[in-house]
Amino acid sequence: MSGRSAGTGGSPFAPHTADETAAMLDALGVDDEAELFDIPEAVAFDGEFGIPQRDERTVRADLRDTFARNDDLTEFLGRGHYSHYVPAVVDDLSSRSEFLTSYTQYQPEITQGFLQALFEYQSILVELTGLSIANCSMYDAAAALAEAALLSDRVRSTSGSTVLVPEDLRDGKRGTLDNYVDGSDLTVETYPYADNTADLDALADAVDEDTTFVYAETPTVTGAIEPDLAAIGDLADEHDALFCVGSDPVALSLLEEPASVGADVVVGEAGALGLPASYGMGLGLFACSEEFLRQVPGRLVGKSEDADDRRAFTLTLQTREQHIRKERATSNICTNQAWVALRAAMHAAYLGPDGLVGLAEDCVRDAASVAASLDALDGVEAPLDDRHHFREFTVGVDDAPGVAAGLEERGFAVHVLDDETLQVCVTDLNVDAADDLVAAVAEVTA
Amino acid sequence: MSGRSAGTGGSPFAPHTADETAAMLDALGVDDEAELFDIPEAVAFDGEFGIPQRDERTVRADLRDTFARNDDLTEFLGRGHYSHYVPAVVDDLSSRSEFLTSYTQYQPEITQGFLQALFEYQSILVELTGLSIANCSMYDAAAALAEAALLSDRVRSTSGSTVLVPEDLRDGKRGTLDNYVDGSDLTVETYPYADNTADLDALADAVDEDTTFVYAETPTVTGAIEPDLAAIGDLADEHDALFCVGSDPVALSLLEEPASVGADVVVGEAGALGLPASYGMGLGLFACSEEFLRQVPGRLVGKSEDADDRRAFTLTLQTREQHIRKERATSNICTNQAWVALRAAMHAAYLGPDGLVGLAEDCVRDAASVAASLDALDGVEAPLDDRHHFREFTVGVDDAPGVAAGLEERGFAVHVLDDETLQVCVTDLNVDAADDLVAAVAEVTA
Amino acid sequence: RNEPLLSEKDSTALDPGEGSALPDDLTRDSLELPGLSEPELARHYTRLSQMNWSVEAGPYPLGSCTMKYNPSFADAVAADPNAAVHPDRDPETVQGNLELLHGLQEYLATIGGMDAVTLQPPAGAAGEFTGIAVAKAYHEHHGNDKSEVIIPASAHGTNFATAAMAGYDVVELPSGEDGRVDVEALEAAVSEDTAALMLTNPNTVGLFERDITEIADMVHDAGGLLYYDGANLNALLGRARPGDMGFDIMHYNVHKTFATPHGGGGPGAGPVGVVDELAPFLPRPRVREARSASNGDGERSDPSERDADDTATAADGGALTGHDHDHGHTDDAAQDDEYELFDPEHSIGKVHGFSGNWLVLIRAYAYIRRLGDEGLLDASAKATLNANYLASLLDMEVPYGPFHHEFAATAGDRDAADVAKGMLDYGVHPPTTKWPEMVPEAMLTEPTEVENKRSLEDLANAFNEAVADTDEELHAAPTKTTARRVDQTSAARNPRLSWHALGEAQRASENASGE
Amino acid sequence: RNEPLLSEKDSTALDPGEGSALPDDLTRDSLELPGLSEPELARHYTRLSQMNWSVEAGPYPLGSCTMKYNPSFADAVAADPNAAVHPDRDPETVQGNLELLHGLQEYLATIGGMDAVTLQPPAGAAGEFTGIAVAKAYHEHHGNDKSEVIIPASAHGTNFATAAMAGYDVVELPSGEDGRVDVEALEAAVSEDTAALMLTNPNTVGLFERDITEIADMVHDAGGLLYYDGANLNALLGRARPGDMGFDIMHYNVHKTFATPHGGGGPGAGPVGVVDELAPFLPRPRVREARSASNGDGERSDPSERDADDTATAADGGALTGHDHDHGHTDDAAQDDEYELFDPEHSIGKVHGFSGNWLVLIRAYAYIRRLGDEGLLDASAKATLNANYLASLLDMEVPYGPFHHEFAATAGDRDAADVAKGMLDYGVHPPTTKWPEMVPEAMLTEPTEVENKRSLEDLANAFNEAVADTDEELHAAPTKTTARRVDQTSAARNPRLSWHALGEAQRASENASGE
Repeated sequence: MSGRSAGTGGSPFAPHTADETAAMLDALGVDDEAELFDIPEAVAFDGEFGIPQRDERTVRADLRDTFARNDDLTEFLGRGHYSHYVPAVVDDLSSRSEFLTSYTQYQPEITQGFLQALFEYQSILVELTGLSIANCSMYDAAAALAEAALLSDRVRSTSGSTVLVPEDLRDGKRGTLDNYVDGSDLTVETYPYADNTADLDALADAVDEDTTFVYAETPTVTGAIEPDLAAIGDLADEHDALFCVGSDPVALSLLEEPASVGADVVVGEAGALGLPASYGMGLGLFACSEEFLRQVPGRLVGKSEDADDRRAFTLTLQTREQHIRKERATSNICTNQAWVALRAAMHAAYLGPDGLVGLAEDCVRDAASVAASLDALDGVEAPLDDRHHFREFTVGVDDAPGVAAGLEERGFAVHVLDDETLQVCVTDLNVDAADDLVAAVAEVTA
Repeated sequence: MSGRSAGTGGSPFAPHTADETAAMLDALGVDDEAELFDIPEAVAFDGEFGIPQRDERTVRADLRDTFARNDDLTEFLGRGHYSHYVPAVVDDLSSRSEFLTSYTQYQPEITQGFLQALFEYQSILVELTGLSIANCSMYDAAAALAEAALLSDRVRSTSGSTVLVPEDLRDGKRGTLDNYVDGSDLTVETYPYADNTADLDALADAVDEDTTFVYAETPTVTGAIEPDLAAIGDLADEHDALFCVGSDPVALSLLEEPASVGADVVVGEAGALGLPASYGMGLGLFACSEEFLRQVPGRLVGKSEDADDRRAFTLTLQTREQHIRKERATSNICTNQAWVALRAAMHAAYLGPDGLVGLAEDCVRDAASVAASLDALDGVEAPLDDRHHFREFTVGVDDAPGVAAGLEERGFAVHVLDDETLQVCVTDLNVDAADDLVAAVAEVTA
Repeated sequence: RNEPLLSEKDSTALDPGEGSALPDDLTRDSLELPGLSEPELARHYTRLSQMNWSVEAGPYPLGSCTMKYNPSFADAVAADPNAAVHPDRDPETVQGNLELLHGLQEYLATIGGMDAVTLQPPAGAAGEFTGIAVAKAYHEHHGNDKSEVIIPASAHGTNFATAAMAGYDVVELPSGEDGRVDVEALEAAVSEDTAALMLTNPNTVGLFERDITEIADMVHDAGGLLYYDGANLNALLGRARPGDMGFDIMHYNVHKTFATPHGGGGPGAGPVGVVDELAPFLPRPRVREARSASNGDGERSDPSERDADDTATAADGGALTGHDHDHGHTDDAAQDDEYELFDPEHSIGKVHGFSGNWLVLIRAYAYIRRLGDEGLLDASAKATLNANYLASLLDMEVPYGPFHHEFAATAGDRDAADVAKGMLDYGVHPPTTKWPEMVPEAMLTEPTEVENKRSLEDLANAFNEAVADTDEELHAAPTKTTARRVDQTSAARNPRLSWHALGEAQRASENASGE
Repeated sequence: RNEPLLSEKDSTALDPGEGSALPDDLTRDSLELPGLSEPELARHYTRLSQMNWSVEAGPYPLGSCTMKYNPSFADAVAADPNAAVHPDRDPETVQGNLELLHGLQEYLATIGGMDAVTLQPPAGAAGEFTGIAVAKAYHEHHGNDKSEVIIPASAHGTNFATAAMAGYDVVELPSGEDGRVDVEALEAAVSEDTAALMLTNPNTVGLFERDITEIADMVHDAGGLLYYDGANLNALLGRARPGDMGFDIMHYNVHKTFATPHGGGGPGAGPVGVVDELAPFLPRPRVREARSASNGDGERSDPSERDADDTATAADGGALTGHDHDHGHTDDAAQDDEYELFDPEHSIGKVHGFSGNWLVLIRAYAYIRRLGDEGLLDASAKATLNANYLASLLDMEVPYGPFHHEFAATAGDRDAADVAKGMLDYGVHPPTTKWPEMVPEAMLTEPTEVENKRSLEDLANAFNEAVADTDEELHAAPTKTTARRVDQTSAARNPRLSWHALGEAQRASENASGE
């Protein structure tokens, strides 16, 4: 097909007509584009990838078929990746090409919109955490935790090098943390859980002068709300270790403000807002107290003024970043999750404080109610601890893999933790099916 | 829920906080909004509609369930409502709120974007029809035909009042035409088809001094390409009747230009571009020759200049329209199908002339090829005429309703015209399933 | 900077007949059109969009146009691929569509106080035409010889054009001094020739027609019908119903009342509701619960079967009085209710080639389900509150009241159209100007319920600043818009309606200067 | 007009603990946040969007950033509700996801000439980190004592930061006079301590490293690995593959090469490809065809089972030479192929909490399928043609060549950053400025393949006009943008990083002046 329009052959996204290409080649004095390449013959590729060109209709149809291979299960899954209903307006607004197809805001004069949106995102996290600084995002909760540990390495006031994390830390977080600290002097150690939250006595034994960083989550990976976060903070503080709290913005809207229990850093999964189930894609929340300002990893948007003395926003403190400071940067991060942060801020603003707290309250009440219904079944115990829960909780059964398989047949997905333990996560998106889940569990365990 | 955010109670789209409402009521000196209403008690409504408020998640889930009640059939349906693949970029761009949520362009200074897009739409239709004027849209092909007939009433040079249309005109068009002309002096009469196109001899007999308007379609409702459109034009011309051709922009890109065969008006379904299957929603194409400029129904966008002498567009010749001319207007139309016209123009520009002609050519070749495959089956004849076809054609079988029912069971939808006739429409969207259709027909008719 | 025309970005000419499977005499010889690559297309329309006002840009207080916010979720619902079906599908295979259409018929009937609704008219004006055609068919069916439709002078232009299109003579009714229907003038106008009176209520300056019962009796007594123009229904949601006021026919403007997007001029939808007596005349087909479902006999009714519901009460052609049509409305269709299409007995036939603007109807249905009783009632509350609050902030006279969702301020000794241009520079869309004519230099203003207090204050500021500008300033306005004042006279005097009409030389030079 | 902050539009304070099901000591006492209605939200973000440049606004020629057009259909594909699944789903129930991931692993391996690919790294820099961590694990596994990573001075900052983060000392390599790697300097830098050399090719001024084979040998001979930074892969698509040049590890920037949207700073994806010898060290899990499918025995392999494909060739820790990894690539998965997750034998573990940025990976896969061989080859052709054509139009010196998809012009005696600000007033986005430092006042320019001839000419005009402006004019620029020159110094000196930091008084006054 000639002309600029989408046809076959060549890139459909290169707009050149044959005439234009010819004129450009002519201006450059070459016969074809290949002449412009300076690739030694020895390393030139003369094979083929064997990938046929397809029109967009075919690609869409093919991928629709591909995704249709996924079984249609109602998911009661959480453990760090949460789905709340995301209003359609968030999809619409965030999909505007001005947001979706823009680059990092290196020219603030023509990117005020995104800069302001990120400034607002930071502000929402400042309010939720009680800390005075939040960056514009890390990749996910795992990266945020790992970067927080590295921060403690840069700012530590102790001579120690131990990072203390819960033994029940989700594997993806622990694995990422291990990799991130591998190049530093830090070593990762764990403290035990009791009743699905920190074993305070054991933690007290574990924290010592070698400890530079103590990490606690609330809710924990099994949804238990840490009953005495302040006590953990105190332990860290007594040993001059940084206290880092892991949470998410929905939980933070209801649970005690981390700053008020002594948190120096808050990390977590901010994709609980704005992001639907997306196979683990996340949004790393990272907030810390002002004293670490020049050691923060990632991007920061600050308020400034333009030449007309009007309010304007800009990326700031870039001397922390790799493109300026290279090997002395506070992180190697460049592209982060800006667009997901935009969506999270939109979702938060849509809900407002009432909506956020209401959603959080539902996470408490619905989890309790579904746990009670399961607990009422013969041979089922839920939850398996004495904690308050947020969204999710553990469930004891005789044959957890067998029950999960039975549930799968009936259209439900739950977590299997071990041979006798399941985990169930309840949100606004699956709560309407909770009765059906309970009935299915009853059937499978009968 | 308090605040502005979306909660329950009240309109979720009225942003007032309770405080703001109170302040506004206070400023007006009333206690509540009800006091502002001046509705006599006798006609006040104090009942309830009984419609519960639902959150958007629930509405979406409910309607997903509702639409899931539709059977998933591969449609080989046409007869005036055609589906071609609409590229995703058309959805994205046309959904931009600046287009979708704007009003008619009564303030051209802040609506240049839509005005230019409509000017471009008009221009594309001018090129496709060969006529010099195209309006910004009518509701659909039926309304466009009916308005064309009324145009003939306003501009006719004969003393007659007969509108001549094919006997095989699709019911929706004929019914709409009948209603539109009911308030005029016009009467609708038909001329017969032979071999699924105009019976020229019979038409010659039918056209007389009473004829003010002759309408011919190509392709016809059964997909046959009218073999001698010029002869019909000549017949109309000989009796000073307006010659109106019905078609669509895909067909027009390949078939002879209506202007070149004497068409005074072209109408049709422009939603063949830009609009997916939408249960009959359409886009009325309306083009005519310059002499009828001041009698055109609907909106026209013209080029002008602004105060800085720069090119600018504006709605023009509004004195034809109802909001100025009231009962002497050229039509009562106000809101038309502007956004659909925008989409059609986008689709046309995406395809370009090559793409359009290629698509049209496929409509000819695919129809012929599928017809041949069907014709090769025992007890099946296709097409039932000697014409060239565009997209669709008739199919003769022993028991058409029975065959259609058998196809429905196998996941296909076709038209049933009468006890022995089916109609099948092939486009880029279903052509990949055509072999399966043929196999299913073979099975059902075996 | 102007955005070049598509034709200035690319123009490719070819011979479509070349290599065609069709014989030469069936194909055209040439086609010259632009074809853009996707990146170019994206930029073209993104830039055009940036030169366009919208509800999401700011206030859009066009009186009588009800430019509400269009919720995103309704767009998402309408995009459901399962809803994208062909109109000729066997009704048994599109029960989802029929369930929705039936539900919307019921909602609209209940909200309007009507007995039966058609969803086929593709816009408000098409709804008017349908309604008047139904009235005409009714009169003809009953042998009533009617030739006139009475319309208040302040009515929408579509009313006049519709009546004329249906073949009626228009009798224009002057407004009373209070801005409402002058009952004495109406008495003089009503006669045996009166087929219908077309009214909107609240009227186009926002006033409720207090004498509506008397008006209805007067028209009915003369054997005429009362037609309600739904343009201002947003003001009455949940508070009064046209059916209860004596109206026999009404259309609904779904974009005005049920927040479907206006799309820069459509697609709209103009469903029409009627009282029982008129139901047999509605366009075909309509949707009803399948007789098999209610009869339990497992047999579907033949579509041509007489529909008792819709015809039983159409007993005679006499005066229509004493409507009582409070529905026992059931909100939720049972999942297994079945629906069928049927043709009303004396149907006027078709007013659209198929079933109207489906994608618009979906959104209206979704909106009504979202709001429910509470939301609908609050919409009229806040629409009226907003109009009154805004008016209270204006340094302009509002001659008529008490008004509801809209009001007509007068620009006094200023030209209303000029004031509107001045307002453009304050970052708002101006109101409807110079209409209705009963208010000199009218600025007909309808903020709708979607503006908040601050936004109304900003809007009031724009009014007050603009109306205080000098004539010179107003003539020079706008200066901050994409285009400055556009010359409408030259556009009409020398119509250039396609890029073909611009001429090569002109195109080239303008393109150069435009960049 | 500034758009007010969310917090200036609404601020609602409440006590979340009130009425909570949780005991008081677990809940916070106060929360103060904005809550906007949907219409307000829509306007807020619509207006913010209007203050933002994007690929659909115009040229975005940021050198080394490859801001291509992002096709709409890929967004539509990623929005498929069936793809919206939780990462902890039983792999047998998400075969669609696994099929896509497997297919993308294969595509990327083929395009890069690599043997195995992980899709887990959530951005390019994370890919670098993953790649260097894999190299480190490889060296440690083989008892190689390595402490240094060599990086050209002109490399991306992420290379340096990544090497440091992995615990390596950075050895910076000065550029040769011709702008390429100075082979003698490299020879001096390479030692037994060399863990890896990180290179991009074409380099950051668009030059192909002609001595790449010699360079690779040199590093391999010292027992080091060759790391390829995929930032400039768009220039080589279909023409040369890092694997064929001797690279052992590479990352792919999917937004740069495969047109996934950058989103104003992410989400990205940084898949990493490696040669066979390094495959056992890749992050866990990866995707492979299920052993049951290939073995035909109906049994799924245990994920912990040794993966012969990925470990068999990792025979020793010696020099890596003579790669030969042209795949017999099969493009289409059979519909019933089954896939499973597995953990590479010596996996470094995790670099993301789950499986990376899924919604981004979908788009990359869709893009590659759309373009195919032909499209990919044409992308590099037109990207290089565009860069060369644009450079030919500039009144500026381009010190190094022949360049491919990007070039570094010098602003000469002008400040490159000021010239960039001047360009803003011509309605284009400026190039990357003042980098790489080997070019004085560098303007690193990469138009990509999506600009057409006219757009390049407009862009050249903006360059030429801006560079010809006086210093005074440039200092005053920009004047036509949403914000004029933004004071970066004051932002950094007095950091105000949230609305809490603005102070009530300041907020109020600025809001007032902002409107």
